[in-house]
Formats: sequence, structure tokens, C-alpha cells
Amino acid sequence: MLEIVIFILFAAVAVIAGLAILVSTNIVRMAYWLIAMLISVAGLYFLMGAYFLGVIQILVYVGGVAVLLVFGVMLTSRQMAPKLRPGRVEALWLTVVAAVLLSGLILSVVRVRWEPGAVVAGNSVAEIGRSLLGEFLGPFELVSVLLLVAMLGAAYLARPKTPVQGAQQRKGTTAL
Amino acid sequence: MMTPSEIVELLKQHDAASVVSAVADGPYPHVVLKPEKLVAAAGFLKTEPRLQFDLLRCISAIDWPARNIVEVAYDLISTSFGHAFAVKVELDRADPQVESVGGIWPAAQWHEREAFDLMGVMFLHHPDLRRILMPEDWPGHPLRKDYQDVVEYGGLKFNP
Amino acid sequence: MKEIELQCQPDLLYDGEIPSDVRTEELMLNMGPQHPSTHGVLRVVLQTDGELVLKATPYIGYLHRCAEKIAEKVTYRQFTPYTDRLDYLAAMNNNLGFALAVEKLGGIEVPPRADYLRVIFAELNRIGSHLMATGSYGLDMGAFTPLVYCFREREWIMDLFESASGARLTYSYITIGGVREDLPDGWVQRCREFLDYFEPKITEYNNLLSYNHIFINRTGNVGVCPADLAVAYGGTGPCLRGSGLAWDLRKATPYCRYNEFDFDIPVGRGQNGAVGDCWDRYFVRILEMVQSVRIVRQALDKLTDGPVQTKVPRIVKLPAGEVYYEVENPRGQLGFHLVSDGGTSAYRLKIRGPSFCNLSVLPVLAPNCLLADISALLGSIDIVMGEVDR
Amino acid sequence: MYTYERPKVEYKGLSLTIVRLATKWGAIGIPLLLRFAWGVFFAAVVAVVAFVWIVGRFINPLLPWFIRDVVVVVGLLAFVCIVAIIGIWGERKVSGRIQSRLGPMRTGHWHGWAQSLADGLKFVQKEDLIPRDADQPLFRLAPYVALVPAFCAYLALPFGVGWVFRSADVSLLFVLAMLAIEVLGVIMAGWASNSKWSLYGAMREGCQLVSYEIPMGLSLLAAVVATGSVNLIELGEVQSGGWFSWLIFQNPFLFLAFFTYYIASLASCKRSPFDLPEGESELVAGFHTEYSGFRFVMFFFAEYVAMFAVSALATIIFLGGWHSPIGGPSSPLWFVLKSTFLVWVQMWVRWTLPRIRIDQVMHACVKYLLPFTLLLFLGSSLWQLYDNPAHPAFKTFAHLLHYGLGCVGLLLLGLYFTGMGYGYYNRNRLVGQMARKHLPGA
Repeated sequence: MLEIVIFILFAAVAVIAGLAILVSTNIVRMAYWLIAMLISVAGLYFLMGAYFLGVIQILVYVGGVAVLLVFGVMLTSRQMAPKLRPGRVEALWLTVVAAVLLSGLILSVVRVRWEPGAVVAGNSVAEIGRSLLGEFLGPFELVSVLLLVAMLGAAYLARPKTPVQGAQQRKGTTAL
Repeated sequence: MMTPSEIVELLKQHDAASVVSAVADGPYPHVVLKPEKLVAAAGFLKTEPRLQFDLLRCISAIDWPARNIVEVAYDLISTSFGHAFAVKVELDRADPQVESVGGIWPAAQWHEREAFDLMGVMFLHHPDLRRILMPEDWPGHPLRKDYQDVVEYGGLKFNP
Repeated sequence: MKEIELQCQPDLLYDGEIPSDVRTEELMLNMGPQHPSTHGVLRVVLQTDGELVLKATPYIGYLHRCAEKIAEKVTYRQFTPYTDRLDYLAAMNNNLGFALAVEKLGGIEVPPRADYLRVIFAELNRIGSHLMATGSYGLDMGAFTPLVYCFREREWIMDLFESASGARLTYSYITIGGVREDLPDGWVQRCREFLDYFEPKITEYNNLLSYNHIFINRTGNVGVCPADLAVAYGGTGPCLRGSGLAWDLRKATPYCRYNEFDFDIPVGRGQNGAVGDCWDRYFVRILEMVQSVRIVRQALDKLTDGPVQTKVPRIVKLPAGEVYYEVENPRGQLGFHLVSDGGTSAYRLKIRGPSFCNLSVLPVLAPNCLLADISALLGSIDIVMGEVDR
Repeated sequence: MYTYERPKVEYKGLSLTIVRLATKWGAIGIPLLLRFAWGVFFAAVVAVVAFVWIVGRFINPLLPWFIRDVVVVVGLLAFVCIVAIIGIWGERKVSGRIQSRLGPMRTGHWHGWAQSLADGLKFVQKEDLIPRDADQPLFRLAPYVALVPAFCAYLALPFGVGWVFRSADVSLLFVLAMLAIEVLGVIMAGWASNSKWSLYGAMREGCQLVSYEIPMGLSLLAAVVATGSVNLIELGEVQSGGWFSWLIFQNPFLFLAFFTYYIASLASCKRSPFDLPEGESELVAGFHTEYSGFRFVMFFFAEYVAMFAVSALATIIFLGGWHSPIGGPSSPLWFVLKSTFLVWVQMWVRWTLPRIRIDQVMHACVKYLLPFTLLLFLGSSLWQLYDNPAHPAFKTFAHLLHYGLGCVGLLLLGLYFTGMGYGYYNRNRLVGQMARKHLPGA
């Protein structure tokens, strides 16, 4: 009984926060709604007994990714907010894309046969560790390579390309 | 180390026409220069190897309504020799104008702003001649002898 | 003219290249007039790019109390208390400067005991002022404890001053013609006790703050002010000596029998970076305290019996004429340009505040510093707004 | 005459309600409370201790989980408040003694013990100011976002075996995750204040926390590798039996990992020398510049609660947790003592060192701390690989080193206590002439 109440609580928060991301026009508020959603989803994980997943969700997404996101967004001008309303053409395109994605999601949910899985009791961390370094070693390494590539790409993009004007000026030679 | 009379001699050798009068003894040895010759003389005072007045200590503006002039005094000292000297110019009280020496001694910039602020001396070719101590929109120049006390400023009324 | 390369933050200066498609907006930051590290009501408008300061424009005048105008209204003796309020951390030195200017113009001779007393009090106040500068510089750098230690020692100096002059901050002790009163009983002994106690404390400050690794990293190579830049902008006192130029009015044009004393002029030597960085300016103050202790010891030894004042009328009348007199204040050269028309009050008194000139170099030094370096710079210049705005 | 007309403002809000109630009742209650301050304090302490002890010992097996949970959470809340209150008072006393002052001496008569309580009461009475141009909802929310996760960390923090709200397999990660959320509150406060100083504080906080989380986690992982568990209770339990079995002396990598963790934890708590987000000489007050009254207190609370939390984590993982250093019976008291010691060291550091500049903070992390902790992690893993019966020579070497490290630790502690004794013995000489006259017992 209690579990259902808590589930509804978390789920409601997640859904409301998700909708709020869409409705909100203030970009920083959006980021904070996203964080609220991530935390409530983590709560759902906890409810399901997937402690490790829940904790990692908070640690990585909330503590890391979301902080960076807020950090980046925070530095934008406060007058950005009205510009975030999409134009008509954009809205049309976005609707189409969203519809395709949603139908794909619904299809996959409907077509998969959901069976009550075996609940992993005991030390879930050890289990996850074993399967990551055993059964799923290949994909795991692939993901890490992907991350490495992404990091290198980011470094490449942030690499200085052209000399900036006024760099010499900035260095500040002062004639007396 | 040079005595004031030697400095006056050097200045006269450099450009005798620029010197209006000179006081080489007493507590305040100085020369009075023609305003239009000030910058040239200042450059000489700074660069002449025997003088090297590299430290501009102070610029004071003095209002003399009786003589109808505003004096601007430049107090100099040399960190190489330790001798001190002063240069003065006398400006028309109604429209005091003199060339800025900020190009020779950057220290002059703030002193000149202060002299402009409090005494109303215009320094030509000063890079940034704004009021420095008083607010931007303050009426008048407070250290003039005929300055009238401000009665109201920015909605505030002052008691006499 | 020589070109001076400013070298703030060499590792942060972007040498040449940043991506052309990355555009950042510059932020105008209003530092002060109410800010913990502007040492008073200084307002600096900073143009920043992230943490990097591109331009700093000081705005002063928030503490303008019309001292020069007041000087034209009051008699010479009445103006002495106003000099206390110029550089309120070194009131003795201000009294001294004004008294000397008036005495020079009026041709007033001072008895020897008064001269030695003036030296003692001026140097003690220099120690007090430098203690304040050292402590608050630690505070600017985020170390709170040195401030309290410095105040602990300054308290003793204040007690000494209080017993001699009756005041703890605005003394008006050094007046025209000598000093106001003779010393109370046992003062010399207590002063010696203080010197014996104080001298080893300087080593403690060095161990706690000066040689602290973080402190050196924060201040070394920051705000480098070469000697010719300092001279050009009228920098004097520790700001000039920190740049490596041994220029001290007490040696160059001795007043008050300073030529009888044996002391050195400490200069910045660039031990932790370039010559003339914040650390050098800071450390010169520490070294000057040592020299001041030396001077006070010698002056205490030479202190002779005799009068402490010459007979000067209550309302001083000076002959018509003018004089420009400078003394070495803790912050630099304090100058009084005194013009008299023969009356009982000054016809015009222009005060050259050392902080005023030292501060004018800030817009040159600030570009390419970090935001945190601005407080390092301001603290190392050690301004007192009472003197900047007058 | 110029007259200033004060704009008419309707004051409202929870704080004001509290103030109204407090002023109504406080007129009677506070004098009473102050008169019996001693008694009230001891009664509170005794009550809390007895309460927690009874709950831990007897109620636990008897009552349903739900009631037990409520009781324990209330107990934890009380503990956290006491930690914060004593922490704030302690900080002032410690700073006072370090600076040859006395710190608060009046309030509550005995060494100013009630100073934080009085301050808290004052803060509650302050007007709850919100800048007109601030982002109101976020501005109001931010202090809670800072304080609540810091408290949540205690839910998984064991004070001993059985002395924990929830013993999860992933409790270490849970505590870290909760400490990581705290930064969101700070950033939120900085942005919502709509002040440039606050924004700078928030930016610095964001940079610093995200960077230092990595060396902090890596140092802890080095210990996790050595024990093979992320459960804090298991991590604590492997260290029973005297201080030689503490993880810090297990191998040289863990010995160093303790210090890297401690440095990183200073950064993550915004403690000096990493107190840039609120560095008052640069950023006025940083992210909480615009905060006043009770909301400010919540930030203050969050800081001290987090301080104790990171110290507690260091205690459990490196310093033997609730186990006695001399092999006696283990008890939560040991845990609290050791954590308090680490908190004290944080204060000591704060009142000694200047503040680092932001670029130096980032350099220290990315260029030194991060590679170093990676090496420690690697070294600890390799050590674990070879420290088994298959490599008898290494095992002997490891044992020798293990005891050697223990001796080093003992030496450090001995040096510390010697220094303390020296300082106490020479206290008159060290505090200086002026302060000496005013010290108690002078």
C-alpha cells in the first residue's frame, strides 16, 4: 500500500516536472525542473530496489551533468527567455519528430512481453560489477571508447582555431 | 644635486623666453613659466640629464581674484638626485586653460582632474578630464574664492 | 618613452588564439563603494570577462570632506585636528607634515627633545599603520588570523599613544612648535618593553603569512609595477620601494633630525616573482617595521631633557608666501602646499595624499588580473580613503 | 528638509509568523529558558542521548519499522541540529583561541555556549528580505535544496553497527550522491539572487564542486578496492581491532588517499582555503550575499552539517569508524569523537591559511590531485592483487610496510599532541602580553 502511494508520488512528480520543462520559458527553471524529474526517477529506481542505479542516477546526472547544464545555462543572458518560443515552422517540424519518436516508444512498450523479472537480492553492486566485467564486457568497453571519442571531440572543438583579434592588445603594452 | 639657482639658470639657457619670473631662494624656489611653453619646459625638466625631475609630486591650483589669475603650481622632485623644484603658470581667471602635462608625467592626470574639479582649470589634451572628487553634475568649482555655497543638490536642501 | 610589458597572470593570458565562433559577453561589475576589500568607500568599476578583469576604473570622492576648503576658514592650529582625519591610520605623521609645513613658512625652530619625540611618535605610528596594512592584507587574501595578531600589537601602540596624547586614533599630538605635552612617567620604559616584545613578533608574521605558500602564490607575480611605472604615476612609499627603488624622503631630504639615525631603506627584490609585485610591496612594509623599531630605539637613547615646545602664539600668523613641504608617511609622501597671505588662516592649502597618487596606477595594473587579484592589488597599494578623498 | 518616505510594505511569510508567535511566547519563555539554561541544556542532552540509546536498543526489535523510522529520523534531525549549533559555537571558540582571543564568553555564562542559540533566535526575528528582481520561487527554494540533501546524507551514515537509519549496499555512493546535490542549492541561490557577486559565487561553486568530486570519489574508491565493498557498515567493520587495522595504515596508497580525500572534502564543503564561493574579501559574501534571516541560517547549517558528514565519511572509511583505536569495545562515541577531531582540523586549517585563487583551485585539481588520485587508485588495486598468499614475499613486505605506516601515524599523532602540550605549557608566552592579562586564570 505504502509503496503504491510512494510510487504515485514519484511518478506524479516526474510527469509534472517533465511537462513543466516543456511549458516553462525560463531556461534556468527548465534546468531545475529537469533535475526534479531526474531525482524523482531516481526515487522510482530506489522503490524498485535498484539502489545502485538510483544512486548513480543522482551522482552522475544530478551531481554532474545537471550541474554543468545549470552552470552553462546560468551564464546566458536573462533576456534569453522570450526567444525560446519556437516559430511556426519549427513547431511543425518538432511535432512531426516528436510524434515519430512517441509512436516508436509506444510500439516498443506494447510489443515487448513484460515478465516479472527475478529480483536480485543481496549485494546488487557486486552483481552489476560481475556482469559488467563478465557478460557485458564488450559493450562496456565500447561505451568507454565512445566516451573517450566524445571527450576527444569536445577537446578538438574547443581547440583554439584562429588568432583572436586584440589578443596582443589584451596583453597590455602601455606606452608611457 | 643642484641648487635652485642652478636649475633656474639651466631653464633660462634652455629657453629664456619661457621664463616669466624666477624665485631661487626662500622656502619655495620656483619659476613662473609662460603657459604655452609649459609642456616644452616640462619635457626639458624631465629629460635633461642634470635635472631628471621624474617624480611629479603635486599640482596645486591657487585662485587669486585680486590679481585676476589662477596659478597652477607643479611640484617636482628628482629621485635620482634628490633636488626639488617647482614650476608655476599663471592663467587667466575667467578662462584658465593650459596644456596637460599628463603625457610627460602620467601622475599629472589625476591631479589635473582634481584641479579641474575644484578650481575649474581646463587642461587641454587631457585624456579623461572629468570631475574626480565632486559628483559629475555638481555646480561650480568649490575652491574658487568666489564660490557660492550650493543650496540644493539632487533634491537635498542644505541649511546655510 | 619605454614600453612596459605588464605581466599579470602569464599562464592565464590567452596567447593568441581562442575560437572565433565562441563569443562571450563582458560583465560590468561594480566593486564598492561598499565592498569588504576596497578599504573604505572606493568604487571600482570592473569590466570582466569571466574571472578575468579587462579594465578597472576607480571612482573616488565618496569620503570628500572638503579638508582643503576648511583649511581656508580655520586658523592653523585649528586645522591640526583635521589633518588627523586625512590618513586616520597614521595621524601622527599627518600632524607632523602639517606642523613642519607651517614651521617652515613661519621660520619656527623646534627644540631637540620635541624633534626626537616627533620621530618616536611618527615611527611608532608607522609601525601601527603597517601592522594594519599587513593584517588587512592577510584578510584580503582570506587569512583572518594575521589581522588579529597585528591588532594585538597595534593595541599596545595605541595604549602608548593614549597615555601620551589622550587619544587612540586622532591624536593632534604633534602641533606647531613642538609636541603638545611631555611624556608621562615611565613612558620610555614601556616603549622599550614594547619594542623588545614586538621585534620577534615580526618573524611570527613572516612564518604565518609572508612565507606561506598559498600567500606567495596569490601575491607573487601579481600586479607587477616596475619602478619607472611607479615613479611615472607618482607612486611613493612602499609602493615605490616595493618596485625596487630606494627612495625615502627621510634619507633624501631629512627632516626632524632623521639624518642622525642609522637605518636602511628596504626595497623589493623580487624574491617571489618579478620585482614590484604585490608580495614585494607587502614585504617592504614588514621590513620597514624592523627599521622603524631601530629608529625608535636610537631616538629613545638620544632623548634629552628640555622643553618640548617653542613659544608660539595661540593664533599663529604666517608671513605672506608659500611653501611645499613633504614628509614620508607610511603610505608615501604626504605633501602640504601651503599658501599664506599674511593672515591667520591659510590662503590655500593643497594636500597631496600619497594614497591618491598610489591609487592612480590601479587602472594600469588591473587589466588581465583575476577578480581575486584586484583585492590583492588594492591591499598591496594600501589606500586610506580619508586621504584619497580628503 | 529632505524627508524620506518609507514605502509601505506588507510583511508576510512563515518567518514572520514564527516571529509573532515567538515574541508572544518568548516574552515569558525566553527569560525562563535563560534562567534555567544550564538545566535545560543538560536535560536536552540527556534526553537526546537516552532517547537515541533506548530507540537503538529496545524499540528497534519491538515496534514496526515505520515508527522506528520516524523516531530515528527525529533523532537524526536533533543530532544534525546539535552538530550545527555546536559546530558554529566551536568554530568561534576555536578561531578565538587560535587568534589569542576568547571568542564568545557571555551568552549562557559558561564560555558562551548559548551563543549560536541566541544568534539563531536573532536570525529568526530578522525580516525575510527577498530582492525585488530576484527569481522569487528559486530564491525561496535554494536554502532548502542546500540543507535537505546534507541532512539526507545522514540517513545512510552509520554511527555504528545497528546505529543507522538504513543500511543499504550502496550507502557510500548514497552519501556521496547526497553531498553532490547540495551544490545545486548553492548554484540556485547564486542565480536567483540576481546579483553579480552571487552569480560569481555560484559559478565558482559549480566549477569547484564538479571538479573536486572526482578526486574525492577516486580516493574513496581506492579504499573500496581494498575492502571490496561500498557498504559503509562493512567498510567500518573490517577495521576492528585497534588502530593498526585502520584502512589508512593498510597500504601506502590508502595512507595518501586519506589526505587527498581530506583536501578534496575541504573543497567540497567550501571550507578554507577553498572558500571561494563565499570568499568575503572578493565576492562580498558570494552566493548568500542577498540572503538574510532564517534562509541565511539554513546555508550556514548546511555548511556545518556537510562538514561533519565528510568528516564522518573519512572516519568510517579511513580511521576505523566506530572502533576504538586501542582495541576496546567499539561504540558510536568513538565515531563522533574522531569525526569531531576531523571537523576541528578543518577549522584549524581555515583559521591558518589564506584563500587560493580560482585558477589555482582548478590547477590543483586537474593537474595534480586528479592524476595523483588516479595513481593511488591504480596502486591500491595492484596492491590488492599481490597482497595474497600466492605472493609470500610481497605479503611479508606488505606487512612490514603496514606496521611501518602505523608507526608513522602514531608519530604524527604524537607530534600533534606534543605540539598541543607545548602550546599549553607555553601558553603565556605564545598568546602575548596583551592577551595574557585577559585570559581566564591569569
